[in-house]
Amino acid sequence: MMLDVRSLDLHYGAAQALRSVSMKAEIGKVTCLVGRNGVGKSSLLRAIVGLKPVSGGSIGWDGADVTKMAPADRARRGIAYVPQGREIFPLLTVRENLLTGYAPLPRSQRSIPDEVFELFPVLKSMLERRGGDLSGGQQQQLAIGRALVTRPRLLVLDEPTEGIQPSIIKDIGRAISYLRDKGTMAILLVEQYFDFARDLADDWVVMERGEVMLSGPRSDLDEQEVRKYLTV
Amino acid sequence: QDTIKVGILHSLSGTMAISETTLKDVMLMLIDEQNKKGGLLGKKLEPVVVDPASNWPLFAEKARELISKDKVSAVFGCWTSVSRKSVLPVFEELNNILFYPVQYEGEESSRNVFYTGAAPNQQAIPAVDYLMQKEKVQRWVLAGTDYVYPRTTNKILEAYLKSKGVKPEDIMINYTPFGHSDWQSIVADIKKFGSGGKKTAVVSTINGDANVPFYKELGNQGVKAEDIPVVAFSVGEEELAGIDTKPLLGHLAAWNYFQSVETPSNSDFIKAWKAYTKNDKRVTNDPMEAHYIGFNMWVKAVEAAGTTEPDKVIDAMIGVAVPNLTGGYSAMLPNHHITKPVLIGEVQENGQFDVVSKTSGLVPGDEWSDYLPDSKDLIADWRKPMSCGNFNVKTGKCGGKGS
Amino acid sequence: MSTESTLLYLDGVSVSFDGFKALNSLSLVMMPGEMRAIIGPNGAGKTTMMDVITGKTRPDTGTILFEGQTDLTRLREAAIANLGIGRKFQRPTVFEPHTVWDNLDLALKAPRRPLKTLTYAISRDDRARIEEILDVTRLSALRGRQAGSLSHGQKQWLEIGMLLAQDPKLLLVDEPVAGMTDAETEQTAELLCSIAGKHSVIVVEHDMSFVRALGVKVTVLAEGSVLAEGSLDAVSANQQVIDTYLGR
Amino acid sequence: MLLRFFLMGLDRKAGIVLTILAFLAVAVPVMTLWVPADSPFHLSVFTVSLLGKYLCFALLALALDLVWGYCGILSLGHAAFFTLGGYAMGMYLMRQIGPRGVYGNPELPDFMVFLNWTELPWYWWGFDQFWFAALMVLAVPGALAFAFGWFAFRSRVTGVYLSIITQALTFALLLAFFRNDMGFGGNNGLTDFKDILGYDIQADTTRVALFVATVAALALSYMIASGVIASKLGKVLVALRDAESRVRFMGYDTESYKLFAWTLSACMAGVAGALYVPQVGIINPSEFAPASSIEAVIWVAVGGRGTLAGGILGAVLVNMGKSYFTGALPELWLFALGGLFVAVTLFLPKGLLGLWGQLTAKLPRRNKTAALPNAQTANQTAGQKGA
Amino acid sequence: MRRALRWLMALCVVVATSTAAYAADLRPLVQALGSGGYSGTEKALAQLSEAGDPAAVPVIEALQAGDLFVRKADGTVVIARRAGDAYTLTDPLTRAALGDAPAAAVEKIRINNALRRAINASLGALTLMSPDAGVRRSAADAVFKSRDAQALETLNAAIAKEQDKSVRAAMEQARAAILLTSEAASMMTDAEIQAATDTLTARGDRDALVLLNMVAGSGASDITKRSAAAAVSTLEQKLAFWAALQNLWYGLSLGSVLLLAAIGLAVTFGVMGVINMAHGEMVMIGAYTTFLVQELFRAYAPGLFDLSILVALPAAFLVSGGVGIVIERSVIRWLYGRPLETLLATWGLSLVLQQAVRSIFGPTNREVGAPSWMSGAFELGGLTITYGRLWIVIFAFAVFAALLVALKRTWFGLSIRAVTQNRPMANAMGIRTARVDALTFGLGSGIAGLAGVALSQIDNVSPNLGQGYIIDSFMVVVFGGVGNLWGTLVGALTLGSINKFLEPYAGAVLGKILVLIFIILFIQRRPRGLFALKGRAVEA
Ligand SMILES: Nc1ncnc2c1ncn2[C@@H]1O[C@H](COP(=O)(O)OP(=O)(O)OP(=O)(O)O)[C@@H](O)[C@H]1O
Ligand SMILES: Nc1ncnc2c1ncn2[C@@H]1O[C@H](COP(=O)(O)OP(=O)(O)OP(=O)(O)O)[C@@H](O)[C@H]1O
Ligand SMILES: CC(C)C[C@H](N)C(=O)O
Ligand SMILES: [Mg+2]
Ligand SMILES: [Mg+2]
Repeated sequence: MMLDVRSLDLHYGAAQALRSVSMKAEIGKVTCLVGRNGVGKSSLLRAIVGLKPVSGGSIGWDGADVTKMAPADRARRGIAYVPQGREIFPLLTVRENLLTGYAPLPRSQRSIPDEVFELFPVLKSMLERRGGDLSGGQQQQLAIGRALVTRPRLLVLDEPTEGIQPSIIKDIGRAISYLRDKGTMAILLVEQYFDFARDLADDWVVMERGEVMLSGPRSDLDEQEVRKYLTV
Repeated sequence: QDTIKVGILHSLSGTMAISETTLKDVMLMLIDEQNKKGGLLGKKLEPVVVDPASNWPLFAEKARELISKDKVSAVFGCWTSVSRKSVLPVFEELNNILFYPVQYEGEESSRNVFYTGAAPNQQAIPAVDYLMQKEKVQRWVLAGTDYVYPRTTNKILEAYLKSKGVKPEDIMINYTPFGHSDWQSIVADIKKFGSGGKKTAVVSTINGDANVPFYKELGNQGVKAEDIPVVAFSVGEEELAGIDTKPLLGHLAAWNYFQSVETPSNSDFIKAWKAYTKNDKRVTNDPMEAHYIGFNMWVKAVEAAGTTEPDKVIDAMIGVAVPNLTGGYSAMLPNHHITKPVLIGEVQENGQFDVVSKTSGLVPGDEWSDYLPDSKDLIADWRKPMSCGNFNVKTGKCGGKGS
Repeated sequence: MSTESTLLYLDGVSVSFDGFKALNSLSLVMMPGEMRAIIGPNGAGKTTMMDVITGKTRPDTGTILFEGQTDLTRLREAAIANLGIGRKFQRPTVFEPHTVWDNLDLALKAPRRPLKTLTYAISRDDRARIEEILDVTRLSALRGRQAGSLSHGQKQWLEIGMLLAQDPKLLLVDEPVAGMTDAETEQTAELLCSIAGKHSVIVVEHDMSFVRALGVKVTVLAEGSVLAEGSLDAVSANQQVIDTYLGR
Repeated sequence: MLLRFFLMGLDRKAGIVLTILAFLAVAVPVMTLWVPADSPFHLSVFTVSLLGKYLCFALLALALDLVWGYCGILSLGHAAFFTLGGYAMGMYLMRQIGPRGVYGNPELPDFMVFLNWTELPWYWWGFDQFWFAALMVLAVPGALAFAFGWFAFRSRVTGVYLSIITQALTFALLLAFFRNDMGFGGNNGLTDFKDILGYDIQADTTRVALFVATVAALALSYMIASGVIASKLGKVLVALRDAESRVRFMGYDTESYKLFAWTLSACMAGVAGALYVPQVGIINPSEFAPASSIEAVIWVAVGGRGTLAGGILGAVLVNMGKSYFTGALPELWLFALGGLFVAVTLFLPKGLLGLWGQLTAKLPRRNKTAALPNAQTANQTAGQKGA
Repeated sequence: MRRALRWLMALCVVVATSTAAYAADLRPLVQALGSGGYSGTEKALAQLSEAGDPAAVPVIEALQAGDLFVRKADGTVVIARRAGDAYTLTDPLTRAALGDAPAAAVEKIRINNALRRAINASLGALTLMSPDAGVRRSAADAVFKSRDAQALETLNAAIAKEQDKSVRAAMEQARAAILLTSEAASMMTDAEIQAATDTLTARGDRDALVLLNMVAGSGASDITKRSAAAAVSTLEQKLAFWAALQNLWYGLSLGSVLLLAAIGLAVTFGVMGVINMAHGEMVMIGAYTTFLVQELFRAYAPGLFDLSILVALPAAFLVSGGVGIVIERSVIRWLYGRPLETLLATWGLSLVLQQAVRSIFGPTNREVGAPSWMSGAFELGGLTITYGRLWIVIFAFAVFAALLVALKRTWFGLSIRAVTQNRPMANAMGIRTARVDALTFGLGSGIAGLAGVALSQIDNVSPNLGQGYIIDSFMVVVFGGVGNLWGTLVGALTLGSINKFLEPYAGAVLGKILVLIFIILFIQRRPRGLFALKGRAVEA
């Protein structure tokens, strides 16, 4: 059971953003995807959740080929996405934003897991405020919370710590390891904040100019090697 | 050239399509019938249909197209006055013939236009006379759509009523926008005005789409014809076809033709029309008759002139008389208007009108109203040598009041 | 301290949204040439403070003076900007249909009135200035690219570049390094330090290493007012700051 | 300076447009007046008037594209400016009739006479002078646009709200001009014109001259518009189209920018209306109808929004189609036209000119951006939120 | 002179009572109805009612209903009822069957408005004694209207006998009306006049006011005049109050019409952001569906016609909604994120739909009938409320409430809002956006169809129907604030009321212009409509 991306190509118009990208993410592990600005990390994530059609290659998840599947159907197969730029529903209240996470769930499972409010107590106090009115960091917390409501088995996080206060970053870190340790989900994390990523990563994927330069478990990779791809 | 082309210039789309499409159909039918009779001057008639789409400048463009591109010999068309005004310069410039089949406000006479619809004196004034004499009406509501035809007609009527001794406070004038659909307060006002103790009637120059909601509201608020009769100048069989007429029993309309008139020629016409449209429910109305008359006049004039050349036909038109559908002969007058009987009808439950009054003779169309100060001295006479549309009898000159 | 010599003077500024106090009698003073870092929990009111200064949000109460005399609460956004207050938004906002170059060209300090821009022709100096900024922000290769097609981080850089081009007296920089790599973070810190002195800068950031690299006075906001002020080390030792912000 | 301004806007597209217009300005008079009527190259006066009308619409579309395509103001009331310009011209033409009206009143137009007006209302004063009327053609739409825009932009009315109040504006004018009391001929409008500047309005030469004037006006407007677009002001306009508040935070007073473009556009529309009236021979309130404004928007969309030339192309093609189909398929033409609109949106999202752009984008370009590495026109991601 | 009159009146009464004795001899009078054209009929009718014999009532009723004919063969007046191609004849007085006659053998006795009035008056006088209270009541009303002095005696007799309070009041009012207007007024004592005045004041409507005004201006004594004048002024005040309320009602009912027209647009445009120019055509389709449903009822179940509207509602919802879904799936769905292009495409669609309806149903108006429970009016205090409008108000509010619940309280509503706010993200959350989009557009269109059912009751059912409402609908939605249902509600009601408030002062045309100017100015004050959403959420 895992995410299996094979030689993915992706274009914006004539410009190629991904070139034959292959990578894996396993249940019970945090896979960390890093690279400089504009190397195609977000593009890869968008391709995985289905928001951007690919021009070549395949995406396998849970033993099935999801390359052509609509995002909603992927969500129903347990893929949840925390996008860069938060993308919360601005006019829905915080509660309603969380409720949208019910979409892929059968009726019986429709409840908000406790861990959401444990992790982000501020959300609880602002349930009736409109999502768009929240501060940047609060929105980021909401975006993560919303993804957790779907009880994902693949959690795709695009720079989740962006704009979040240090104490909560630590909480998020703890939460991610907790979720990993539950052993029910694969976590794919894009992160610029290297220290944060380093603490969590089980596997690394390093990208440059739309290509995967390095990948492998933490034990196999030298940290300096990875850092090399992040300096200017 | 082995056919004679006849232009048909009626809106088939847009707001006026609702009224004008029928006229296109009736023209096609008349041409068809004429062709069955062997055509004209030994040639077949060929209709050329265009759609000016209720867009007035497009009327002018299409008129030009019909005349200069399609080379038609005459055009039957227009409904609203503004469309006629729009094409008028084109017809004068290119010297062709237009037959205009709808009642209008008058104040116009062009050498190139033949007005087969009613002038105000062939509709409005007789209607008011009827109400005054038969219904003993003393108070008047003049309700109209806010534009030229109602305004002019009402101006004429106001002058006429005052000349008959009606006091200004017994006249209420009300204008509404095109397509007005909420008549609640106006109908209530009419009721109020009518409860003043004097017999009241409404003279309606409300036009187009606004009529149906108006009548529906009259029905709902229970304005009965026995109490406050409404006489309309633009509501005919076609318009009534869209309304449940039971509550409107007895309201009036003034026209020169009603479908219910029982004459042999009319029942033939109705039969032909129903057969032509393959629809037993289609009704006939006054502008259709106007086209019927106009077309027959044109045919006769062309036969007399022996050519379709406009100048000759225009000259030959004057004095031509053809039977109308209400049992008389209508004749083309020198002012390019025709003689018509004026009928007043009451709305029946079946959506038809019951004729309750008919002028004893035919009324000649008066292009320049006698009730407007600047036009009462004008006459039109297109016979040579006068050949003038606005001859001033006071100054004895052609060209209005000046020069 | 007289208000005259201050560059920015906020006193007792409060803003509330449907009863929720986003700023609660906030007071803050900036001297010309000063750089200040502002930190504080999510929702503390940092962005709102910038909104208030730039005229996006009108305060309910309080005074905001620029250069000791101009009352900012009465001015419209454009007028405030023309006084010399530039801003980088938390969410990068650039002119997507324009090229990177045009974005900078538009930001460049130059007359802002319509008739002036109608007849404007770019000068050699301006050209050089844009080149320089492209260099600094490492966008030279992307100058012809439509800004809309940049990645998130690239947009951040472009927006910083636009701020530089604008050459304001006071720069309000909201989370400049979000989404940047650590190396870039360092660079940004250097960049900001280099322009401080000539300019005044207010930086909002959650990245402590970045704040440390700036090495300036830090103001901690919490619940709409100042919680602590001082050097980074001093405020990080403050128990309240640790509890509400830094965490353990 | 003026020259530089015009030159600034001269790119390849402008070259093509201006060449075509110049060709029309020369060829059409020759083909109508001098080529014998039986030659296949002869153009009838009817066609000339028709073309003239299309070009008036093209000018309106150009004006609209300036505000819609470049500042994002979707005006659903541009026909108001067009019509006002038309009325100003119509009033001049009306006064030129003089005593030749049906009532022979040298002062009053006919419609005033039969409604018993006794003197010319003040707002008709001066319209017997061409220069005054010409001034009003610019001033009336311009002033209305300025006043309207001044309030609306200052109050930050944007998007659909702005669109709808422009529609309310034109609708209110429609109703007002319908009223006979307004003194503009009510529903029938102004018509039966005789001559313009002393020349018979129906004469072939006058018609051709009017056509040439229209071409000239269009060419001049095109040059002004593309000059504006190419200037830095134009860039500010485009920038504020999508991110107005950002532009404001940069110190640009966006209101005056919008006001400038808006008023300029209204004046262009007024000129278009003024040229339209003598060529079609009538001006009446139905031109104010909201549908006419929407139609103008549609020409721009069909041709390609934000391209200037697209508006011109769209206006000419759609109206040619309308002229043709209303004659050829009188009962079905709405299906054809409606279907065309749907098809254009579905298959040519950037309009007809966008199609051209799409084709040429594939080829290497030779203008200034081509020198830069990485230059490419980016397509928005299909899923991304649009403007 | 006066004395002579009184004498004459007395004589009349005598004659009236004495003729009753010769009731059996109505035949010649009935026979006379059939000759002499309108005036002949009128004369005969006058004599018939003068005879005062209730036996004439069925004859007169037949005349009113258009059932009275003349048999051409012998000139006999008969009642004829259509039976297939022929008529079944009966004797109007004896009710004896007279066999059948072909249509050509009989000729209808035609009536005009003058005759109709006379018929009402005489039926009123003749039925005052009817055993049915309802009939007596309308008889009293008819007499009140006709103020026929001849009825006075019967009226007196009827009042004396009358048990039913309200009927008696009506009769007394009728009597007062006759007394005050007839010549007799001058012979009445002040007390009598006062009593009559009081009766009328109690009636308290405009008719009473007119009568009282007559008294106040008449030659009666000063006291009566003064008391009448006082009554007039209290009545006028009362009426002014009711008139204001009435105006409010008009505003409300116009507002409801606007609300109905706009509410579907509040979904397709307000919520989904599609500039839906074909909205009006969805309304039109709803109206034509009503027409079709009614045609079916007319053809197959004319007896159940009153239910046709109830069947038309779901039908119109489904038809318009279905068309909406087809449009969404085939066109709109390609245009999300390009709202301006939806304008172009939907405009094209609206042209196509209009022309399609024109080709199928013809360009002319179609008749949509009102069920009996939607026609006519009733009085509520001094208000006249038409049933049609009342139902439309109720219906508009019901639709509004239902939609509000659907959008705010259901999962479907939440998905709609999520999808329209951020389509890709909603999709990534697992919401099937395509389905939601189609259903939402279908919902908006379906509601427009419902509006069409209601509008078919008050407006033209023609291909242009939709065009008439599209602009108003956009105004309402925008005025209220795009995306806010409450805004649409309040916006519609406000615009309706303002319109109706202005109409009496400015006239309908200027009123409408002023409303438009008001909208323009209002938007300056509130650039995002009445119920503007505020805060970052909107700007983001
Ligand atoms: N909508 C778009 N249109 C065109 N090009 C795009 C678009 N989005 C991204 N790109 C380009 O694709 C490349 C990869 O972008 P992507 O957003 O995947 O980068 P990233 O690795 O996530 O960067 P960052 O760390 O800055 O978020 C970049 O060069 C970017 O300019
Ligand atoms: N329009 C609004 N309506 C309601 N609450 C609002 C509104 N705007 C801001 N807020 C609230 O005001 C508070 C301050 O927001 P602000 O954006 O200033 O925080 P911040 O300090 O910038 O936080 P962050 O570090 O997360 O960006 C937040 O709690 C936010 O939810
Ligand atoms: C009364 C209408 C049916 C026609 C009239 N001639 C008009 O001006 O529109
Ligand atoms: Mg990214
Ligand atoms: Mg912030």
